[in-house]
Amino acid sequence: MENSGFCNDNYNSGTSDDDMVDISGATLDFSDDVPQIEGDHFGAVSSSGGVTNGQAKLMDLLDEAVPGVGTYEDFNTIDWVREKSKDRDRHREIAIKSKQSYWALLHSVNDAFSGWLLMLCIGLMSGALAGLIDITAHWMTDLKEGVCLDGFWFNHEHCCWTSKETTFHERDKCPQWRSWAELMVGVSEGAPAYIVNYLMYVCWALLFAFLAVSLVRAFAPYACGSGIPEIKTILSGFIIRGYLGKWTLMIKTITLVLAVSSGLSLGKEGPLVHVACCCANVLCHLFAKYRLNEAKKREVLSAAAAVGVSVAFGAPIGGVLFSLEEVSYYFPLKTLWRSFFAALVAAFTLRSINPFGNSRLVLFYVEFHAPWHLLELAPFVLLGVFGGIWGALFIRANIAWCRRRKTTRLGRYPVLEVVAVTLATAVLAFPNEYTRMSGSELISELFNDCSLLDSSKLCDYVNQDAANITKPSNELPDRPAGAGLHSALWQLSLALLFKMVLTVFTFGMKVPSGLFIPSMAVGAIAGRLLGVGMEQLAYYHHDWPLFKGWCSQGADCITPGLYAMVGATACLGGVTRMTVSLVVIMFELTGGLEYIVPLMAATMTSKWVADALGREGIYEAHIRLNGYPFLEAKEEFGHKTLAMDVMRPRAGGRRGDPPLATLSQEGMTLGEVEALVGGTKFSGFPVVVSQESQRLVGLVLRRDLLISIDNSRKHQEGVVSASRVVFSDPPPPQVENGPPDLKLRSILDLSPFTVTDHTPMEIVVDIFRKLGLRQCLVTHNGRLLGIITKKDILKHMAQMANRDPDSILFN
Amino acid sequence: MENSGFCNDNYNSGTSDDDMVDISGATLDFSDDVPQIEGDHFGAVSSSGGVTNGQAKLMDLLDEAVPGVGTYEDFNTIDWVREKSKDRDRHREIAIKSKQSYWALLHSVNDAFSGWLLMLCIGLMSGALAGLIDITAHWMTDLKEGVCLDGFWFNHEHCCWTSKETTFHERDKCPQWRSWAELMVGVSEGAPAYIVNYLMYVCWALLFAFLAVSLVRAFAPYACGSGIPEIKTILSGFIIRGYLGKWTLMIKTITLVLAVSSGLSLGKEGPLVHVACCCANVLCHLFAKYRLNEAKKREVLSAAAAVGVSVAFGAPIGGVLFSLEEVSYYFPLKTLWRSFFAALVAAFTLRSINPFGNSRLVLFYVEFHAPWHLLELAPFVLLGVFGGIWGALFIRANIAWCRRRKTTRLGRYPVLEVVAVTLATAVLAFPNEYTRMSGSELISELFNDCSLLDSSKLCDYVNQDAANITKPSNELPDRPAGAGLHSALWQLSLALLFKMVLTVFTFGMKVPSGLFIPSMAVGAIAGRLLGVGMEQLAYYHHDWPLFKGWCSQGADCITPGLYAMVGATACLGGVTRMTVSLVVIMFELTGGLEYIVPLMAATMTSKWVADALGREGIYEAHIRLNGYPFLEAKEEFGHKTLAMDVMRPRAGGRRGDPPLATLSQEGMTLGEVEALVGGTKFSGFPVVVSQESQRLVGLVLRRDLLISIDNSRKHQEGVVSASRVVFSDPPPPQVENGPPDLKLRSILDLSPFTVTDHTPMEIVVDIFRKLGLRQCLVTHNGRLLGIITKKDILKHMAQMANRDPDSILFN
Amino acid sequence: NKNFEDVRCKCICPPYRNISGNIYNRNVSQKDCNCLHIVDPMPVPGHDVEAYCLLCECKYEERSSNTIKVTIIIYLSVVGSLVLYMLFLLLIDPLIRKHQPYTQQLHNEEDAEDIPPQAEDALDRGSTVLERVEGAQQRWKKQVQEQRKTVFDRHKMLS
Amino acid sequence: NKNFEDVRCKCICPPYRNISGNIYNRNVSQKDCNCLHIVDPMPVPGHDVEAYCLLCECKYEERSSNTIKVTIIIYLSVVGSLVLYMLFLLLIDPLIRKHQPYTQQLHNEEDAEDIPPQAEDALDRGSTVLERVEGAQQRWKKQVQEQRKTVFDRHKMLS
Repeated sequence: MENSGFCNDNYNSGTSDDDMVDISGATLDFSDDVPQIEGDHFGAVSSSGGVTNGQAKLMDLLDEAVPGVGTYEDFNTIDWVREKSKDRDRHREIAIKSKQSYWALLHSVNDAFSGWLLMLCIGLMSGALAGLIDITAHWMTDLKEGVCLDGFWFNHEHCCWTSKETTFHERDKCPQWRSWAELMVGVSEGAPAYIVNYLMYVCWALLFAFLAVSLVRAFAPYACGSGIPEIKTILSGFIIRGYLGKWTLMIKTITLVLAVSSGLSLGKEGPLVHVACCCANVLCHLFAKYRLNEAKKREVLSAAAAVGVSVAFGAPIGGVLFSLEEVSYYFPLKTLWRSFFAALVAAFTLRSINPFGNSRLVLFYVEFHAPWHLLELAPFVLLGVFGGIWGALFIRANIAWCRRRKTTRLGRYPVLEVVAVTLATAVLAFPNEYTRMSGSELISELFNDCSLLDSSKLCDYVNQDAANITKPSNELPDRPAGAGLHSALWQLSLALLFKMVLTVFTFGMKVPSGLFIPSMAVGAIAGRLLGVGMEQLAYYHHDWPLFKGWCSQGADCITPGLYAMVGATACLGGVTRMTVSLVVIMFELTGGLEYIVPLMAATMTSKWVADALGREGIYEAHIRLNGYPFLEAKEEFGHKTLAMDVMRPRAGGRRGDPPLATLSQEGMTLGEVEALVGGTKFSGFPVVVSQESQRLVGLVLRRDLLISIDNSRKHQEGVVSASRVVFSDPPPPQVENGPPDLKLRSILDLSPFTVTDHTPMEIVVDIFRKLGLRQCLVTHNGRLLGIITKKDILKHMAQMANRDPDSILFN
Repeated sequence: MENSGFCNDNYNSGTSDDDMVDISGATLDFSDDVPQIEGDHFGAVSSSGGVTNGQAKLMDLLDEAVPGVGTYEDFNTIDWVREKSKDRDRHREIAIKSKQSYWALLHSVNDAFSGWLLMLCIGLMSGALAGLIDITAHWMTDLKEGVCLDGFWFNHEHCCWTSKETTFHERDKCPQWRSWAELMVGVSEGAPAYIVNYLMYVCWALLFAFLAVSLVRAFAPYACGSGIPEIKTILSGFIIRGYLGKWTLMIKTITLVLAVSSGLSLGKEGPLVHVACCCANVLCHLFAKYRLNEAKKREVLSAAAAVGVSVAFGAPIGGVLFSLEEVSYYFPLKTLWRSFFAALVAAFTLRSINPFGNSRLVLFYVEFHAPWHLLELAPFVLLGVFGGIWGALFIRANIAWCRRRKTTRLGRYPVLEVVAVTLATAVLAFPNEYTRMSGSELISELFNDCSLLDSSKLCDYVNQDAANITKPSNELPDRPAGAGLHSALWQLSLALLFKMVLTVFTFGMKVPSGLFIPSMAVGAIAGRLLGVGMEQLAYYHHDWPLFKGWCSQGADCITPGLYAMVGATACLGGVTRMTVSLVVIMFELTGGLEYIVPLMAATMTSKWVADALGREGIYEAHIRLNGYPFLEAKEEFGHKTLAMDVMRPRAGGRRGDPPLATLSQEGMTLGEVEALVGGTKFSGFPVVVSQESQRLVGLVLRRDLLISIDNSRKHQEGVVSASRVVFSDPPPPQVENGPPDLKLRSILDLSPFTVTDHTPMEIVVDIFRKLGLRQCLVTHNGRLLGIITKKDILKHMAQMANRDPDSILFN
Repeated sequence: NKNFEDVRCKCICPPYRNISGNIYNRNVSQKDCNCLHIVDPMPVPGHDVEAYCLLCECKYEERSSNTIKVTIIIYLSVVGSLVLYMLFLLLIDPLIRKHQPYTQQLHNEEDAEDIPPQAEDALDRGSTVLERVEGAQQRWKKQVQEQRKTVFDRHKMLS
Repeated sequence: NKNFEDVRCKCICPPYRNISGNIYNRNVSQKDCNCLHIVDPMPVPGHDVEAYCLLCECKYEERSSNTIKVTIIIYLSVVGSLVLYMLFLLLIDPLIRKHQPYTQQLHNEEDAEDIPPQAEDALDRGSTVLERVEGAQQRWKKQVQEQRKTVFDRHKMLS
């Protein structure tokens, strides 16, 4: 596999027996029905009974497909049409067989339900892993501050869970929990204690981050980053072997905990999607139906993406819509229903694990139901504008930084980079209470509506009216801010700056890193600041005509927590350009329809503003930065070019393109064919009636052709370079005394997609997107003119958008 | 337009100026930019300035498109690819112009936002209409029983709204409200009063039903039925002019109220979708962008379907998913976001109207949050089985009855049928309290969880433990049933039978009729019966091992209202085969995630059971009964036929098919072309290089060809039958002294879709579905062999499923 | 008056000890909508008030009686005028039309085909507003007839 | 012990008159989780109890300390063994491998191309389980190296 992943001309990749998942072990378990490439120099062969297997398959060489035909290389695009046809053939076969015996009937029922079973397994496994991540991340985050004497495995909250020593103002303080200063220098207050705690905090953070990046580097380099851009690309039909493998799953799970606990400005939501997809891919190996079909596997992966968001936010419906809107490429209705099922199973698994001890799936569940006034839409829209601007700027800055990492010397020191950023983060974060706590806790604190029961600094209002004791606690009137709140506002402003800057440098480092939590934190801080500002404005100026009528004195008219929520939504929307799914996720976090309108207003504004400043969301931008072959379904192709402008060779033979390499259906010798194939790098060759007429018969793929020729040369007697290669049906009569013909009709695709040279490119792009093609032939008046591949289209689109067409790396 | 709607060969339909909407008035308003067919015998011509318009357009006859080219006839299928290309051209033009002047820039901004504006209007209008329907239907339903003396416009509940005479046991009784017996014979109790009330009830029901069917028959026959099958077909690209017109809107709104109030076993949910789509279509006429493009219009209609469900159930997200899952054909992500917006606007409009006076959008909103136990999944699955069986049986019975109505003498007396069914319904319904009330009220009653505050018969339990006063009222333990509950159970069983039988005969009558409410009622009754049974079982046998541990004495372990909800979901799922959308709608009705698992279990079971008994949902079954050209996206095409088996003419010229009618690109005279076109009924003609080579150049549509020829004959000098018809580019030199050539390249579609004859039909079907094609050409080795139209595919599919292929009526 | 009728605070109190269930109904503002204000002749002695009130459920409700009134009246008038128009079309219109041969022809051409539609065009092109309306009406009638045939007679659709 | 530690009823009572806010925490069953049971030395006189209790919020919570313990211990042991394995691969493995020429070749062939993979096949086809595991491990190592080059060195992906 050395150095060959990016060009087309090696079909003997070492891992063709193991689609997308890493190899170790898999060959031992599943080798009996995985398509194997036989023969010695075809790379790795199944280790169990390779020889006898090969002998048996020799018999039906020309009846059954040659093994290896129909598989894909690493870093290539699958052919959706072919995969779906394959699956339908399988279905038909099972349906026919099921009428013959009870056993086959049982098999067909099992086959029909295996999809549901798989979904159940994915849900259970993802839910369990999410629970593990939540529990351990929580514990390790607290480990930076101290340790529990009752049992080192308890985090701060659980350490004081049964304690009777907690007080109203210091709810987490109990003698069982010891800070590092208490343990090491024996005091809990004062400068020495502070310094010891500070040092320990930084040391732990550095240790966690260093461990994370080392593990990623040593065992599964694919485990770094958020994973969503790559999963989008994979779902659109790309193959990245090992990206969703067992090792990636394990290392991503483990290092995600380390990365989150290290206090870096990153979240676990994006990586959870990757983890869920890894689970799905690993579990797919238990079911032949999904293991052997790349299209079916991608249906399952779409559902897994929904599962990931479902466990990340406790929002099954939002997860399904996220998968539909943001991640998936091919999302049939059957998948909708199944992914909903899987998302629910995962959510319930997680809830039964109950990682936060509050029967909720997320830390920042919102429980208030205060009404809002129509006039408040103005600040909400303002938050939307802020979110949009920040989102667009963040994307630009982050992409610029990532490009620098990709192209300059910076990229050579990934471990050093992580350690440096962690050091900066930890050193800056510790002094400020709101940056010291983890992102989810911060968001939870900001979303919280102040009731009388709260004692945090953000709820430090001056209680004037001490007599309103009969009212339920959630109907507190607006009150003036106290000293604690004032200092909290300062700290929050600093935290906002901190988060805004550091997230740019954090996202894209070589540790698992999600973007949702930092974006939401930025938005939530901004929103809370605005909310408190509005509240104080309304309190001190309740006689302004603006507030008159709905915000009289003593009324509870402004909920700062709601502003934080809206701000978080706006920023997340600005960065990811999610719309419906974002609103639905937030709706599920609150569980009431009353806040949908503010959330929607903010999301819409944020998307419009962000789109005006830069077309792409962060995931699309990263896809483009890496040059993945991804045909964006949302973007309209708006140029008036024709198929003849894009096809290769170009009409009229301009630009020094090599001529179109075609095979004749009869009359070429094996030597000629091999010379043609060897002399070019095309991944497919059209077969024509004759070189003069150029009337199209079909298409043969390079990989299939090479494998078949090799196979014949080895197993069919008398095949030499002078043998004729015959694609026609019925084959022409065998020449007497000549070497035997090589009949290759079986590998010929008789129904290649064709368009005429006058077809507008917008229609061609539409066909490629909707049908998931790899290539398309171009004809004029029935004559073959050229070929358009997905890469040609992407290059053309890049050219049209004045970008470098060579940024498209993969095929 | 007489008698010509179903064949292809009249292009001069009278209403081509007004897509899908009825004609009166529209021509007066919008005639300036609607594409008009000029010339005298091309049907209706715009009445405003027809002649000068025609003169002006004469100038650029061959540069611009001939008017009328590119429009569709009634009962035909649109070409999605062409429509979308048209829209992209429009976009490009606006984008180019917007760089030239401020006015054009403003125009382009307006164009971009017109979609959102349109959605806003649709939401407002649909919400308002839904409010009107709710209020009036509620009032007229109560009118059957009596009248309010305070103001005849109050219904029973609002009549007693401010009354202080209501008692705990008879909450709606107040002196202001008089039953007909009180008004007419002066007594409110006893046999005479009962008889008078009975008679008045029946009379009002008959009057309402008669009015409804008369109005439908007189003004808008398209307003009858549920409308969802037709809307599905329209959204898939079919054209039914007038189906979504102004008159249909008005009559459907009005008669829906009458039909619901008459007490027939029908609901308003399905028709509300139709009403919302009518609103959308009517409002589309205000925006040129949508008026002139059938594909764009269908995007808007998809959103409108979501709006309809949103106002029917107060479930915006569920509505969007309903549109996505059940109704829509082409649902891009942009539409997702817009339909969500429209659905929300509609829901908020309706809430601000507050038709039920409880700030909810539906009568049967669920407010309990009792937990359920895992063991209860068994009865829930049982309800799913019941729902599935009932759904499948209902579909069969209803389709059989509708087929009888369609084919036998029964169909000749639609008014009589409605009156007869109403008479039967009213006579049978009155004696039973649970059938006398409207469907929504019944469901609301059944969904209700009995608290101490309830006084209905269904909540007549024996209160043993009088001391538990400190507990909140929703934590009542299971109690033994009282006498009232026993009699209620009997009445409910009879009501179940009544609903099950009568709904079969009601759905499909010539009044607006929805199916959701009756199905839900059936399921809710069955569920409640099971729930009460379970509750009593658990009460009397709480020592069984089954109940031990979770249902000890004094615990509130079984909630009959939840069973009713699950039952309703199951039955609705069995009839419509909805899945995700159904669960989400129910989730939004309850607002908590805790019941999703029971609902999901029931829905899934119900769908599986129903699918095992009969493949199609009620809407698909009605589509097939009527032979609409609808290519189901959910159904997999599983047969192994090839394109050559379906194309016309069949390979080898079997079955007496006429030969393929092709035009040569040069060398045919106008007379020959006219003879060819006149002698066949095909709606398109392939153009080939020459009749010998049969190499494809393009495709010309019959309608375009006829309009262009006619146009040239009238406006181009010297065109006679001997003129050559030329499609090639550049055109051959004009023959000297001969009549001028007729150059028709502009109407030639240079990029027709082609497939090879060996393409499996499953791929062809996929292409048709995903790209929305009308026809596709079949080639073999570059030679044109035949043509496949959508109708051919539908006929082939019918044949494969052993159905009558001639049931496909339309093209 | 509007404010008086359109808000209410309704308290439902279930049976308690020997007191039967009761409903209390008053129109007060939302702020005052609680058991202590609404249940006026408190049926229990002072020390039991809290327990009794815990069981009661008070709901503040608003409605707009004007909306209801206007909606119902609009609806009734539309239905009324439609019924009148229907009767007019059914009974009186045919009598008038007898004297206008070309319209009559249009009206009866249901089963005839290939009639050159000049007559109709003449209607469309009418120069006065009245004639245009007349033309539009005729076209509409034809369309409804077409629909009626499709749905009611031929049963091609919606059956 | 498990039951004792894993349920609690926590009442948070806000400041009331001159009494400061307080937190009460007891492990009782869900049924008894209310203010009257939990707030044990009631800080207010009898007639104020109801009002005070209205302000308090009592929440019944469950956790599974065993789950937490097991999860953390599993996690730590996995991380520990991975770190050890990583150290082994980094420090000790190269020392051992020096004496095995063909593996060494595999290990160092990173930039060489077109090496016939017989050596690897020989590994795969090993007859004993140990050899097979060895072969699988070698393949996995190669794969990780490939990934590392793609991501860390060439920056083709995930940058």
